[in-house]
Amino acid sequence: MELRKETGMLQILDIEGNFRKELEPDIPEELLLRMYRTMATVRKFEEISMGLQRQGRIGFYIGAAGQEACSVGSTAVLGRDDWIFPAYREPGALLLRGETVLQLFHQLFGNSLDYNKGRQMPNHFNSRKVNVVTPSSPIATQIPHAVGMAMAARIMKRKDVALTFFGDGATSENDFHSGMNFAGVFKAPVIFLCQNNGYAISLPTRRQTAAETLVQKAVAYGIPGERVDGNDILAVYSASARAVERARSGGGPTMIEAITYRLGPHSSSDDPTKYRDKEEVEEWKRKDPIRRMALYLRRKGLMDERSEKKIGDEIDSEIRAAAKKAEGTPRPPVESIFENVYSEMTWNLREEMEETVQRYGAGYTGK
Amino acid sequence: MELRKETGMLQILDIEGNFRKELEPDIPEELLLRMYRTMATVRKFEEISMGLQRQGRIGFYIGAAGQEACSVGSTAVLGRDDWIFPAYREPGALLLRGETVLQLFHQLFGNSLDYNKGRQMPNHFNSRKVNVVTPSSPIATQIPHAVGMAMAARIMKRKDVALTFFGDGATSENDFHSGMNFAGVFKAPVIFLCQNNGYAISLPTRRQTAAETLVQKAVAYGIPGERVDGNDILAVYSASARAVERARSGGGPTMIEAITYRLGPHSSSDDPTKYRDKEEVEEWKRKDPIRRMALYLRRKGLMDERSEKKIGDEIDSEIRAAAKKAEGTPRPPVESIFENVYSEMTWNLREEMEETVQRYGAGYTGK
Amino acid sequence: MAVRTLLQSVNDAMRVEMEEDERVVIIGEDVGRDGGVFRATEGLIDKFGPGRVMDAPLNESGIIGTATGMAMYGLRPIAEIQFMDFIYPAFDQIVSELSKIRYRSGATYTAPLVIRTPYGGGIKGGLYHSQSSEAYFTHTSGLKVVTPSNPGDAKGLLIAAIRDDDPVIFLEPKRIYRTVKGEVPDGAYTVPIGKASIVREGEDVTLISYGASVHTCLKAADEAASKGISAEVVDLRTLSPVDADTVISSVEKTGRAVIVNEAPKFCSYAAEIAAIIAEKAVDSLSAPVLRVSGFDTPFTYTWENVYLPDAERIMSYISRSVAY
Amino acid sequence: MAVRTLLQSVNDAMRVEMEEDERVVIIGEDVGRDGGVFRATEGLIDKFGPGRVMDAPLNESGIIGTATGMAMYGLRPIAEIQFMDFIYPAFDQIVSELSKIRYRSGATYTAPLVIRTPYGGGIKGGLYHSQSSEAYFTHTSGLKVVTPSNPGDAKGLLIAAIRDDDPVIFLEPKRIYRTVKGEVPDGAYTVPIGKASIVREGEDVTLISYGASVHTCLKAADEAASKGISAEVVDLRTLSPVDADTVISSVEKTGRAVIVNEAPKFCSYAAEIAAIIAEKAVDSLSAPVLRVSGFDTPFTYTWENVYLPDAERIMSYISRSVAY
Ligand SMILES: Cc1ncc(C[n+]2csc(CCOP(=O)(O)OP(=O)(O)O)c2C)c(N)n1
Ligand SMILES: Cc1ncc(C[n+]2csc(CCOP(=O)(O)OP(=O)(O)O)c2C)c(N)n1
Ligand SMILES: [Mg+2]
Ligand SMILES: [Mg+2]
Repeated sequence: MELRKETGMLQILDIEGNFRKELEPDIPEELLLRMYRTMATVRKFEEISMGLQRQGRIGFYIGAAGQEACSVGSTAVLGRDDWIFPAYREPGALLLRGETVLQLFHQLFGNSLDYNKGRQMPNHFNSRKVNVVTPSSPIATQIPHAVGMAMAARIMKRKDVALTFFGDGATSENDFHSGMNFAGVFKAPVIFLCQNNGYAISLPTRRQTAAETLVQKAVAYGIPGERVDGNDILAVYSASARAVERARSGGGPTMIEAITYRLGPHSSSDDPTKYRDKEEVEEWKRKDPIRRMALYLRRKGLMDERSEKKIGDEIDSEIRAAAKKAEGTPRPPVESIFENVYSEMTWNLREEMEETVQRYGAGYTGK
Repeated sequence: MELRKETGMLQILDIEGNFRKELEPDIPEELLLRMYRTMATVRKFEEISMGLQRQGRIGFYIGAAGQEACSVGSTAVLGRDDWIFPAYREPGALLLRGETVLQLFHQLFGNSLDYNKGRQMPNHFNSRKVNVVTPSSPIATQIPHAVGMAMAARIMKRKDVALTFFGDGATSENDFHSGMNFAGVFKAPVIFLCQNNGYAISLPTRRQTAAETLVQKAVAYGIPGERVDGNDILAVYSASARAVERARSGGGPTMIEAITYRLGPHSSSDDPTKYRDKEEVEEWKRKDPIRRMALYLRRKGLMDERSEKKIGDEIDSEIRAAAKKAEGTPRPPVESIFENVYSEMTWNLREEMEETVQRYGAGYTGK
Repeated sequence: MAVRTLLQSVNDAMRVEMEEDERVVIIGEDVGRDGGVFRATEGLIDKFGPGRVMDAPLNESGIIGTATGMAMYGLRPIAEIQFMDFIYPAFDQIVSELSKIRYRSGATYTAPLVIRTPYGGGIKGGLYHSQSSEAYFTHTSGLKVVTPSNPGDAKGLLIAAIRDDDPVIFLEPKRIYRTVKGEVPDGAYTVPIGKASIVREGEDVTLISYGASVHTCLKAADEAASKGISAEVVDLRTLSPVDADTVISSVEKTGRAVIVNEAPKFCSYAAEIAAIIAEKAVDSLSAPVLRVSGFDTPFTYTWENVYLPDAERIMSYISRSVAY
Repeated sequence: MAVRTLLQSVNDAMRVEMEEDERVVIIGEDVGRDGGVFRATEGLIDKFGPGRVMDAPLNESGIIGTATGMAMYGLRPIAEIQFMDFIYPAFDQIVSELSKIRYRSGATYTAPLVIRTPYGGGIKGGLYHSQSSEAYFTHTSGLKVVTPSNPGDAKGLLIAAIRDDDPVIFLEPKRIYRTVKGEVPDGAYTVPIGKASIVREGEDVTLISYGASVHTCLKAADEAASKGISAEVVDLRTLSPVDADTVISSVEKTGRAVIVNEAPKFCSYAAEIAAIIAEKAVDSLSAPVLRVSGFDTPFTYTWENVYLPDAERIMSYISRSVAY
């Protein structure tokens, strides 16, 4: 293994939309357009959801604005049978794989059509339909799951690989350490995609760790790593493609550090002015991954002003219609509180359910 | 920070007793002799204790044979006010600092003079007298304690540093990860001394991690590291001296990987023939750190055959006398079970104590 | 004296103690410039600097482990865990280390650390921002566990915890952080650890509770009163060591016990209170010992109002008890 | 049929299930070539290879976390934690993840993982090789907790656990690993999870216990018999979900309950049993519900024989109960 001081980062597409032809990944046009549409959908979905949150119509929101290229660019290289273990800033991963905006709204509203049955806070998107595995709120816990699933695939002699997302803060958690180490030891076909957005809530990355880069943490586990401009979807795509190829061919895990930035607050409960200044945000707005992708598509002749506008309009109306529909969908019946704790309901849960039904009525879904 | 592939290791004293003059640390003669005597005491203490264990006179033993240079060589560079956070293979650290063999035996027998009051298994040596902090059985948990104590010393503007010992297996644990990271971030004056003895019970180090060396794990935390021959007391001493100097002068933490080997079983419960072969053990016997130290002292004219024999005899009779005395010391009274759970005994503990005293009698120490 | 919220009282307690005792330091995630996600440490970094108010990397066992080392050295650290739901990565450091250092070393080392953490439901926090897992800690010998229900107790108990020579888990009922206000004395004072308080006297039934649920019990007691039932309400304040005498005396007086808490019922802290009553006051009982708890499910988002015991549910248990 | 120790039964159960179902795999520290520190996995790596019997790095949360991922994929992993005292580094993975995956995903994902771990005192293991911390897990919704007291149950319950669609914590009473022997059927069979067993019938008092303590209860029941007291002994076998009916029926019959376990008394699993009795069988009680438990201290080395409930201590509680 070569240990190099890896402080540079791969950039293919710059902020003006120029790109390095010799490094340009070969992405089918249809996919490129879907990637763009997905990123734009994520951005709009957030804008509308944050509005719903401020109006008290949903309880909470945790956004991805500014980071869309990370989840979309890496998900794009996966096959349908591969697995994704998200944190909470990856609605793009679900959408690119064909999950609907409506389904995401069902989750935000925690209604009866939410896969989670209204049990989790907003932005904990899971979809068995598209192989996106159930996320939780504790940071980094999904990392060993991804490793274990990848190990299992190898044990069962299948070719699936796993991709897991986490933040800069997550690299400090115990589960990052165990997950990376097990992956190294068992050569698990897994891709660790760290979205280094510069902060863990208020803590800047330079106080999260004394390591100069996060990718150098891979050295501790004998795992190869790559550092990319996370706002450059071509760089994310090409690094991810290399990692997936390595994993699928038996070469084991890879860590990717994607340098990015969240343009909004940590969540709808956060006030970022307490810990970072305007100039920093403005600087990063100029690096916006969606704008860069749009410039790229224009240069490639795949989009023009009119089609860009058309896509925007379609997205907008799709999202507004979905929000309305989800909001109008009833809650899960009150009995659902007691289901899915176990494969079969235990006597004490049955007792509690009966008492609840007695009070609220069978099938109660709210006033 | 420089990331280098650090697969070599520092050796000053070779297995024939030759040493590299230019690297030879300047250790006072009196200290050198004490270091030798301590190492020899540890070895003999183990031989006798393992015998006691086989005769059922103590319950368990976990030895340090082959690794004596690690704890003795590093402890030797510390000042009296510095702190040591041991695992379980460092009786040498206590002895070099002036703790008595008798006190160690009190611990093995769990009698009334044991500092731990008979609450821990053998080899959990703690001594407030010589600033050796209370160890526990769970692996690696002492690492963040050492870091926290070092942080506290800085907060209180004192000059103490902390030295913590752990094994190769411990580097996989969560607490290694958090301890190293906090130390890096807070520039804590702490020395991480990893005794890589090639195994964690039965698991060889190469299956503990895919990292080629353990010291390269320091890269993940922005911490400098050094790799030394752990059976060469001069190498351990000189690397430790550099690390302590760095810590004391505000330069923050250092990790040292000391390559060593345990000549005996993992513990008195272990059968190492299940997982390693004779030749390997024989090879390491030739690298014995005590014999090397003896050769060095002879070359330096500090010891000859007669004085070596004399030291051995003194140690032997001291240990046998101490074992006898400790074995004859009564157990802690039965009330001690209920003490020290809290600073003051709570009502429920008092209730339990009273019932126990009623059954066994006040001050009961066994039949 | 000033009117303060529970949250402000917590902040004030730390400020007062940090002024009085330079050994008191704070460590936790976002406790510095950000002032904590609930703003419990607001302003403290400005006053005491980053040397005493330390923003930690995102690792709870690192926070507790290093704070334990500081406490062994002689500091009086206060560690903040951002939500109780996130305390589990530190569980080994708490259960194997912090709680056992005094015992295992024969008291040659001690670790007087306070762990503050917001707990409980009621803020639409769903599965992972609502838990009440006090039972894991009350079952752990060597820890004290404390939880206030009002601003005055919050300040006095937190100061007592900081001064205590044992490790204390200080649970803050976040649902009432800002909604419960009260006159709180300025400066330092303590409320003793290990003493319950009878917050409402009554004759017919004893409601035993702690934290935010105390207020729900008071509401239920009002309702009971309107039905001619006189309910006594015990606020335990300290969960371990529990003030069993106050519980027993009250139950001996009323003959009826209803225990109220938010945690899942099975093996929760309420079970211990029931067991103590079944052991020490069984002859006084005129009715079964009842528990009104969270359900034996993880916490839920959409239905949190049904999950949490409310006055109506408590009232139905009071009725069952009294009618028995 | 063959006479087997409890330990051999555990080994046999895994062997049988691994032969029948290729999805069954093992992961843990030293489970491979070494055969486990207690030899529970002896011989399995030779038969099934290192692909199915995996030696893990020294990290319990990694073991549970990766095994959870394997279970979600469709395997039936068995994770070994070397001693229950070392399960706490994995606590977050167990409590936040494993136990909640089915619930939080609306059952779109499930994690049928078995965690095997030796627990309890009696081997001179001192503070950190003797603990009985089942209460932390029985309080956790979504987990099943099982513990056998004899070789026949050990095999049948372990096979049932492996086949169960929920995560199961399988606690092995290491004190009786080799001392309790019995006829054990060859091949696969199950003992149902959730059913207690009455291991001795009696009329005057019910002893409720599990694991190694069942044998101490049987000894105490012998002693009681010699004094003319007829004690019924209930072996719970499954701690969660508990077979409350069997407990209640027995206590309704005898009117007296003594609960026996090794864990520290305060908030232990015994409290839940007492609470269930106080709630559902209070009218049948002729005496207080008593608990004979470990002390509210950490485990101790020198005095472990005093710490552990023995037949004499249990007998004194039986006498208290009967004399009441
Ligand atoms: C175990 C745990 N501790 C604390 C939190 C509270 N928390 C939520 S998000 C967050 C910061 C995460 O930072 P990072 O990993 O960089 O991800 P980002 O939010 O920047 O995408 C924290 C501390 C949590 N969810 N889980
Ligand atoms: C948390 C935890 N898990 C498992 C164990 C059991 N155990 C005791 S020593 C040991 C191996 C330790 O290996 P290493 O760190 O290399 O130290 P060594 O024994 O080789 O000195 C294990 C697994 C433990 N004590 N603590
Ligand atoms: Mg971040
Ligand atoms: Mg080792």
